[in-house]
Amino acid sequence: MSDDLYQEIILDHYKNPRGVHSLDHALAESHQVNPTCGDEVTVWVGEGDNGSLDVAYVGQGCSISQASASVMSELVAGKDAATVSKLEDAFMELMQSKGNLQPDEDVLEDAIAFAGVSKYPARIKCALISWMALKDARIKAGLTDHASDIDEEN
Amino acid sequence: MSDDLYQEIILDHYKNPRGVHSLDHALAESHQVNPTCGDEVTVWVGEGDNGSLDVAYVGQGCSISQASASVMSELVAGKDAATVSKLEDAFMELMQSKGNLQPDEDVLEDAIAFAGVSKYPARIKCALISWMALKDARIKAGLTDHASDIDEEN
Amino acid sequence: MALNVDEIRSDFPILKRDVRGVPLVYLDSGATSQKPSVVLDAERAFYETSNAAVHRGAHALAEEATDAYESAREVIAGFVGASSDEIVFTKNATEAINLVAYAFSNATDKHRQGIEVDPRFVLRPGDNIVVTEMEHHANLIPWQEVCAKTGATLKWFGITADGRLDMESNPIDQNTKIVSVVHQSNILGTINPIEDIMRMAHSAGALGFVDMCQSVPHMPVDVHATGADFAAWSGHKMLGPTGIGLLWGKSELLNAMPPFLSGGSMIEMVNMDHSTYAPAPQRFEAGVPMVAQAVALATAVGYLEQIGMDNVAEHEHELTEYLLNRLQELPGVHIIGPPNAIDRGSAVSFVVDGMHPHDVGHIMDSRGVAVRVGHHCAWPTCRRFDVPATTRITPYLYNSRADMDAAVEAIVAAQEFFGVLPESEKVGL
Amino acid sequence: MALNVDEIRSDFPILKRDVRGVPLVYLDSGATSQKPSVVLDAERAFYETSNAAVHRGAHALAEEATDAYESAREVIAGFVGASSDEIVFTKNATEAINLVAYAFSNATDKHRQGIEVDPRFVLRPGDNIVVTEMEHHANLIPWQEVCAKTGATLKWFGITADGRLDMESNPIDQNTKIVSVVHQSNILGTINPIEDIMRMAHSAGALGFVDMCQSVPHMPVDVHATGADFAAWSGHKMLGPTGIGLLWGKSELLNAMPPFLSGGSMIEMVNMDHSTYAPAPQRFEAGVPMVAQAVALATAVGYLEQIGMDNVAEHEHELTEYLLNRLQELPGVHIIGPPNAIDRGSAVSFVVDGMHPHDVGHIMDSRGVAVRVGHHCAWPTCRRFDVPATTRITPYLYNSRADMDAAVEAIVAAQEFFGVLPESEKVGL
Ligand SMILES: Cc1ncc(COP(=O)(O)O)c(C=O)c1O
Ligand SMILES: Cc1ncc(COP(=O)(O)O)c(C=O)c1O
Repeated sequence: MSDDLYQEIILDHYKNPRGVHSLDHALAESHQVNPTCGDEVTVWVGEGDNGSLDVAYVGQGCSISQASASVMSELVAGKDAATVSKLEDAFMELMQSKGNLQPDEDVLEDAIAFAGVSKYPARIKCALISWMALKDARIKAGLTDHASDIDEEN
Repeated sequence: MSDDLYQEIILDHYKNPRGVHSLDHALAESHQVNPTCGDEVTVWVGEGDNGSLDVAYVGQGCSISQASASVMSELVAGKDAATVSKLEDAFMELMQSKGNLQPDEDVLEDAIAFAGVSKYPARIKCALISWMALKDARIKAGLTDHASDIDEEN
Repeated sequence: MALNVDEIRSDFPILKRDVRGVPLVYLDSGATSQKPSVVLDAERAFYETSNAAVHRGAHALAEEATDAYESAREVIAGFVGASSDEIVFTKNATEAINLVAYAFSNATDKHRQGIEVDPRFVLRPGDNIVVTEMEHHANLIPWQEVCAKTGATLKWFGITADGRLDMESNPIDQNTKIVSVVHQSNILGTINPIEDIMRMAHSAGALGFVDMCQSVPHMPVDVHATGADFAAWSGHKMLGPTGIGLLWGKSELLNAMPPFLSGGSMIEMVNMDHSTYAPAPQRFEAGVPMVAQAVALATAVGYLEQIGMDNVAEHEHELTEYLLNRLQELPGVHIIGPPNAIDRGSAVSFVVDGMHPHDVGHIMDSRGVAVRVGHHCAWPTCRRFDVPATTRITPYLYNSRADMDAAVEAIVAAQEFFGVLPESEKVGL
Repeated sequence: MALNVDEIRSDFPILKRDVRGVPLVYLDSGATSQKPSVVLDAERAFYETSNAAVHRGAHALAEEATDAYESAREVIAGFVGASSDEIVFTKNATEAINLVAYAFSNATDKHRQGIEVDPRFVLRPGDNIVVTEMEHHANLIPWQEVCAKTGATLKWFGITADGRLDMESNPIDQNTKIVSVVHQSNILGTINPIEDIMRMAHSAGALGFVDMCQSVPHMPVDVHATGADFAAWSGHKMLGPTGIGLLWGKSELLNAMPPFLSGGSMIEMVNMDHSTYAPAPQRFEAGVPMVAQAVALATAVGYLEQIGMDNVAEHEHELTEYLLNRLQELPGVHIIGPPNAIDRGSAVSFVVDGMHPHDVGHIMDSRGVAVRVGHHCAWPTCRRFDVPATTRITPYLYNSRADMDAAVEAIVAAQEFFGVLPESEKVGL
């Protein structure tokens, strides 16, 4: 039952979320809302060591939205803007795949658990909301990568 | 073809309309428009001899509307308010009959030619417009009959 | 009289289908109802025999279409005790509410430009509009917008802990111009004392509006008896097609209002620089209307009348009582709204400890049970109860006790799956 | 490619019926078109398999319904070269035009209350709005109303004696805020040089709106290529159901406009005293929309695309040319509108000496020929040509030359019946 949606990884991140806090040295934040269900997430980004990103979030909402925020924060923390931008694209592509994509575990790690979400149009936004907040905050903070981000900013 | 609608009497009144003029001693006038087709009629009423009504009209529109105005003006001229009020009711009843009423020629005279109009919902308004103007002008002029008009004025 | 649910169900083709590999248990009629075959037949028959533009043509089809459309108006008016010139067809209830809200902002604008309008619709800073904290967004945002445009103030009745209107919080005063209240809350299920509220509105010299979206489909309603001046509801929630809603208004008021949508069929005389308007209801029906939808809705009304609205209400009352009892037996499940079936309709919202309403709904759906999750377009009501959202069950005449049982079992299954069922309850359900 | 009219006709059940005891010849498609069976099938199938409230539910049916609704938007957008976020579903074209007209009055109101709005929509006395003398009331009265509410002035292009826009009378100036013009006149048949007019609007810094009610159903249209900022048309005139219309608008502009109808589904965040709005097109689709109608309209679009809009236009052009020639051979018959088929659609209005248009239409109807009589919601255009009304023939893809002949014969019969046929012509037709 709903096994394709609620992977163990998702339930685990939902019950034991990582990265939930705010960021003292944040350069920008982004607050996103899913108006159909009221899910909310705020993501902060700052600069870490060697051009890497620091990421934190708080949120409330369904297991998918909260687990996704947790997985996202774990996955992108410490990576540079170019890598994060590629991860964002890879996750977006997975969400739009309608269940027809075999995600690359080497790239997306725990985030591959969300593959099943792409079969449920009403839940895709839940999984994406933290990623949208991340991208928005990153762009506001100027933590962008010319090659991968420039197109989408216009 | 369309014999039930276009009676000889109607075509005759359409081509040779009676009562088309304005009234010097009018007490009131009423201008009515049929917004769906643009037919217009203005009816004037005044007081004639012995409490009778003087009626005149000008108008433009289809054969039904113009013939009806002509028949109306001929029928009511010289009659008193009580009689006119009854004629108005009788004509209205005929128009609402959907073709199921045998009109009384002794009462309605030439106006019985409009019996067929009641089968064509879109044309009923054409036949009624001058009668509505008559009633409206009559009420404005105070040429009413207590017993037959009072209910409808409230 | 008890409804024969099996027989009723057989009239609704969609109820025979499977979803996610299991039979559908449709419990989202508060969002929109399903349609019996007779309604679909009527809509199709209209297109296949009499389709034409209404009120505009003189040919045979146009006459038939006009007759079908106006007869539908009569049937629908009769259903709520109104006369047909009090009924305006709109695309949904939302448009109907906006229509009256815009009467205020349009009259205010015209008044400001020196055009004569009925003073009851003119708003000035200091004036207020009263709603409640349990309004659907459709009966909240249009009034917020009117206030934003005119400088009037929005005020509202609060809600008690058990989901009733807090009559102590009554904000109606001499500056109130209109009071607009939901008849039955779509999220809490509460049936409000609208007769009292309409009386209070009128005593203060204000007009009264009732959002009947969740009452007209579910119980006998006589609009005049409520004491309201206006009411709105939608066709799609009462077995009718999508794309049609209703405004009822007292004739005298409708005719005192400036037009809303303007264009063809709502006019009397048109010049390039000035036009005059037809009387209501035509004044408010600009353009080619939803003719086939009106015809189909009249058939839906006939279907409901044949079953009897008293019987529909009684049936739903029984289901609601049964469902409330079963839910209250479930550990970790909390009803948001009145906990008993007194002055209460069949919309039942709840939350489950340790689970988000979205997840509850999703797992119910995986068992074929279609319920709605979210704020149900009543976000301020969710805030009032400090929940992000609820899961909502809304049965209708085609639902049975077995459907209520299926819902309850699905909730327990969701709790089990998420591991939030209190230890003591894991066995024996 | 010539259309196979016989085959097409067999798709339209209503065209098989008799009226007044004779076979129907339907020539009133300018008012509303008839519907092929595939469209009716699609509407019914939606209700029987996937009906649910869209954008609001997470259960299987709600997902299917949302998918059907949004896919329909994509198909319809594609039909006119637009992208789906530029397409707003309304109940008819009239609502679509009002939606944009209200953007002006609402923005003006909010601006007056100190709320930030896009200055392109704020009107001040001295500003003007430009239309033409050949507008349908739907594209005239909403702008009259905006002027009445804001103090702006309405100006218009006149019409030449042969039914063309009088470009000399161009009233566009630096104070013009929007120019709204009909693409093809529904009464005269004239196709206007909208690309030129949109350019003139933009040079003056004004926005441009095109009423495409009579163009999109009849010819290939690429909305972007017209240079317009907005366009409106209706579904019921292009083989679709009643109760659905379309607004196309450039995304940037739609998102700069304040909302029109407000309520559920058009919001982002809602509090009792303040709400924020979703981006377009959702911002303009408050309440449960016409889902089944959108699905059916997408099927109608598919049907038209399969036949090919080029072919539809060519077919209508041929019929129009033939009809204009035949009518011009009739003594006592005068065409109101361009007398030849150049830059002209298939709407053909005429008057008959000695007869009122209403009587002409009535006698045509008694022979089964359904045409429209009246001012066709273009009363000022009638005044311009000093006629109280016209009789109008509007063929579509399912009409043949035989239908044109039937119309012509019916006109002659009407003349004979009223005894207005000039002596010399009484024999031999
Ligand atoms: C040119 C034109 N504009 C606007 C309209 C109004 O369309 P609707 O009645 O579908 O709103 C029509 C059709 O009646 C039309 O022909
Ligand atoms: C109480 C209430 N008011 C208003 C509405 C809006 O109705 P519609 O979406 O048909 O416009 C609804 C339904 O969604 C409702 O339940």
